[in-house]
Amino acid sequence: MNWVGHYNYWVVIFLMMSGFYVVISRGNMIKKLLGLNIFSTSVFLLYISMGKIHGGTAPILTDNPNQVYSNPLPHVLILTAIVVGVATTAVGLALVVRIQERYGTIEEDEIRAKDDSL
Amino acid sequence: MEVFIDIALLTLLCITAMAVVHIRKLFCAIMLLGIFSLLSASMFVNMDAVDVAFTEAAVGTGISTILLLLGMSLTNTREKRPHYQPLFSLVVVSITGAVLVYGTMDLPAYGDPNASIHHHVAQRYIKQSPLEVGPPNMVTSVLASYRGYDTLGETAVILTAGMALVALLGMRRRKVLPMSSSSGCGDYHDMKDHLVLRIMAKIFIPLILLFALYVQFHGDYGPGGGFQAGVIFASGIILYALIFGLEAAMKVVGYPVLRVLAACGLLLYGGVGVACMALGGNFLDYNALAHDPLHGQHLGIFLIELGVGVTVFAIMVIMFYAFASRRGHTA
Amino acid sequence: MIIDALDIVTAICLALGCFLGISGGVGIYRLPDFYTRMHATSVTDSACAFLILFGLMLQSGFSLVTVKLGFILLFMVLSSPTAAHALAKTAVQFGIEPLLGREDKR
Amino acid sequence: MIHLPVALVVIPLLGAAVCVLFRRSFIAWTVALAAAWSGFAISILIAVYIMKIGTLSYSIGGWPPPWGIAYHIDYLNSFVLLIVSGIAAVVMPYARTSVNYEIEEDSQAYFYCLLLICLAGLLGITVTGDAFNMYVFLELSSLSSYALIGMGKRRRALTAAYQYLVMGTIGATFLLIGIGLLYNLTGTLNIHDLAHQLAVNNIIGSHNRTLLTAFAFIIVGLSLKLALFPLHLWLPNAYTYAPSVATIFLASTATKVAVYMLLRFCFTILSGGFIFKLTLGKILLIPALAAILIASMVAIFQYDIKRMLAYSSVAQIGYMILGISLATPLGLSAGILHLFNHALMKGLLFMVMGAVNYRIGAVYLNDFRGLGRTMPWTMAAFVVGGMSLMGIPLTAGFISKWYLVQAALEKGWWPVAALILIGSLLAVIYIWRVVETAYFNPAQEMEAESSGEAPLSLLLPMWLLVLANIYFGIDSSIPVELAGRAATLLLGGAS
Repeated sequence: MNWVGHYNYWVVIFLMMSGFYVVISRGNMIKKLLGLNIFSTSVFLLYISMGKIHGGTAPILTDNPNQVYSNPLPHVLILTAIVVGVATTAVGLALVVRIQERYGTIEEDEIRAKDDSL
Repeated sequence: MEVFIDIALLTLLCITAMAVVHIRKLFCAIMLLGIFSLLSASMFVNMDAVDVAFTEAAVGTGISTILLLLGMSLTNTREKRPHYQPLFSLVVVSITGAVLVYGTMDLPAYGDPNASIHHHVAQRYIKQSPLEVGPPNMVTSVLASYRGYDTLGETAVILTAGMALVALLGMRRRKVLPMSSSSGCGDYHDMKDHLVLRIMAKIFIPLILLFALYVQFHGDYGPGGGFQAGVIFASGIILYALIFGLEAAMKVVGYPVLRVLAACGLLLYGGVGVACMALGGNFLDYNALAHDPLHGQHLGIFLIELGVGVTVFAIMVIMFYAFASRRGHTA
Repeated sequence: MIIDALDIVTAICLALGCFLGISGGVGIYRLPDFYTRMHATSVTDSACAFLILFGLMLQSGFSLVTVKLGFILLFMVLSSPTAAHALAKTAVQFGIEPLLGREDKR
Repeated sequence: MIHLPVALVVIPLLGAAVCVLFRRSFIAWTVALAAAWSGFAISILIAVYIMKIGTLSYSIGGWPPPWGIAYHIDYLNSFVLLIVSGIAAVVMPYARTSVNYEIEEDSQAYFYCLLLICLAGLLGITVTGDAFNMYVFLELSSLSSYALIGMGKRRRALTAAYQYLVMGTIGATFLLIGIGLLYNLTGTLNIHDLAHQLAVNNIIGSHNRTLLTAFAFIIVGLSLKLALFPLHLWLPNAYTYAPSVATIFLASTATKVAVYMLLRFCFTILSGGFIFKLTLGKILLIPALAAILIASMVAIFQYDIKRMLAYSSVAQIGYMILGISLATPLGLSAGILHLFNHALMKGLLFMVMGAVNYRIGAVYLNDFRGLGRTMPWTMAAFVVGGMSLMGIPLTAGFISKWYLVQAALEKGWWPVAALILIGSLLAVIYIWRVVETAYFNPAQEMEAESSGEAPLSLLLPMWLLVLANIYFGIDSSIPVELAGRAATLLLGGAS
């Protein structure tokens, strides 16, 4: 078991968890979206880490026939996932803006209080 | 050397993430998130994922940050309560993290060329794609041809987001609000007064649009493609809107035009797929588009990248308009 | 000989660029108010980017990469002072007062 | 004929683009109607074909499966396809009147556009044979459903949509992590190839830690999406405050498709549910039983009937997961059958809510007073739907409950069977409250114009589902046959 070889994964897991922590521990809705962003960006890092080969280059054809290329498939998957991420952020933000207009706040506990008081 | 850069970047990423967790000023947190994205883009370059880095830089650092700032300016700039249920969250997070670390125990080491991930499907993409599909950039071949259907889904996701924003926030052309011209509170309408900015924008915007076109049509040979090009083109328009005001930008590219463009991009993509079926191939089987399979692939990839670019451009600008025109709106 | 000379010049450029970059960072951290911080970063930032890019251009020789670096350089030289100018002007409009000669607030 | 599976997804997707292009409410509705009906026709054709031949594959882009994305349709998919497209086909005629009432004229075209995209996403998840493609289409359907829910009139719709967005995104990201780990182990994304590689490289047998983690993440992520008991928090609010049409459509399809994904990952990839039989079944059993009991009890105390039905949905999902966690042919087919029957009855019940909302403007318990007289057809439909929910013989709900009890008894778990019956009893209580109010309480002093039967455009689709509920309660051979075959296929391993 080569422990040193996994440091990259572990740091990425730490990043993921800090994003996840923001999502579940904060009441501010924009802050939660920031957390989601960190969470998903770190998952992207995990995927790309998997595709890396030591001594490889970017998967763009070169003249050298013996060139080692990194795995292009995770890159493609993550390109798609990035788009999904920004789309989710935008929709979430639209909801937050509407919530601010209708409730006058974006703190979850204040919103809950306003809902309960009705 | 690679490892050194790797560790340096990872350290910076950790510091930035912790700062985002702690800072309660949302403005700072959003800017730090932009830095986080930029750092992860550098990390992607270091891990040979140039296309991903390009997209992350354009989206995470560019569009996301702009949208978040706009959204924040419409709401609160400060988080009120720092902690919600810190202990419970910490426990959940630690368990999740521990499970993940446990899961990595049986993974091959980072960068191991013998890992099974590199030996099954990926080998065909690396060895055959220049012969079967054509573009030297393998990411483009996989994205547009082998997994072109995923990219269709991705384009639809973007369209969905745009339409969701329009449905939720509404899209109306408003007259200039009296407050926007008088108050000096960093409202972007004011930037018309900045002579230097205006001149610089006039120099830059054509260059940005030109660069977007380069990225669009050079995606076969280097990093880039429809998605990145769309985002860059949109950022040119957004810059215009920031400097010369929303009204002026809406006169240049109005919302109806964007709506039609967004729909047409997706229709173009789907249309290419349907055309392939009509010509006797499977859905998105570009080989059927021309007599020579390679030509067919080339044509197909060109067209669908164009479709992606157009839709992404239109939706990104629509998103910006949707938030920006919400300013001063009361429910 | 020429290559050696190029390497030396590159090294000097890069080192100087890095130094300027770091000093800008220290400046933004240590200086007291908005305008002095702006001053520290904007000036060093432009020079730092210029030096580093120039050093890299020397290394890349006469190729497409050099042209690309040249474009980046052009972009940086134009955009970075503009951004600094816009920031400063907005700050003035916003009514942020510079801390003039007040030693007590550090 | 060969291209039919692709048409299933592409027609609604391009239809959505056409909706955006024209932006007229009527055109958008026509497009949506045409897309939904053609989708239903195609699913019937596919089902007939599958019953004859067994499986149907289609490689997109002409690339053979492990390299490109391929559709792979067998009994299970075609069954779920029938559910999703069938419900869409029934909802679309209903939508016109209801949407006219609930959504502003300006946004109607976007509503239909998002509804079509949601449909395309759900169908896309169901037909595809590629794990990552499932994620993309899952996000497509989720993103559109966040917006659909957020379009509800009351302001709590916004917070409900936001809550769903956060929990849904966490779920999807967990799924993404799980798929990534699986991909790392095998180097492939195609579901059948994944199963093959895991078996060939002896990863399943060797107690691989990464595999376990991958499945832990996939199951938690999907449980968030399908609202399994402790992770169901988003569901009651989302279903309560969404526009009626969105509630009908999402309640009867979205969670079903998530259950389908769970089945695919747990049984097809882990050939025959290897790990599932050992441990996971028992792990899922507890939340399933808790869902049945606790959610049913919570439902009894709700005064907003839409919310009551939403909690009942959480309980019904418990039944499905219970059937799956038994992991026997009978239990599994009961769970799959319940997907179908639950879609029928919840679709019907939420349609009744939409109709009542159309006439009265709200669906609190008090609003139901005297409705038995003023809206006889609507309330009769509610009674049939309620009976189906309780599991009374001669309705569809009875069939799946019957199989479920049998499956539990077959395993000798009689306490579980008893709990299923108790759950049904609780359903009797909460449905009875509404029936009692509607038929035996005197009508409110109401202004004349707001009372009266719902318009025909709402009644017809509703009664179509009533007939379906009764028909499939009497002659259940078709769904039972399909569900049984799907169950044997899942337990017998891949291909």
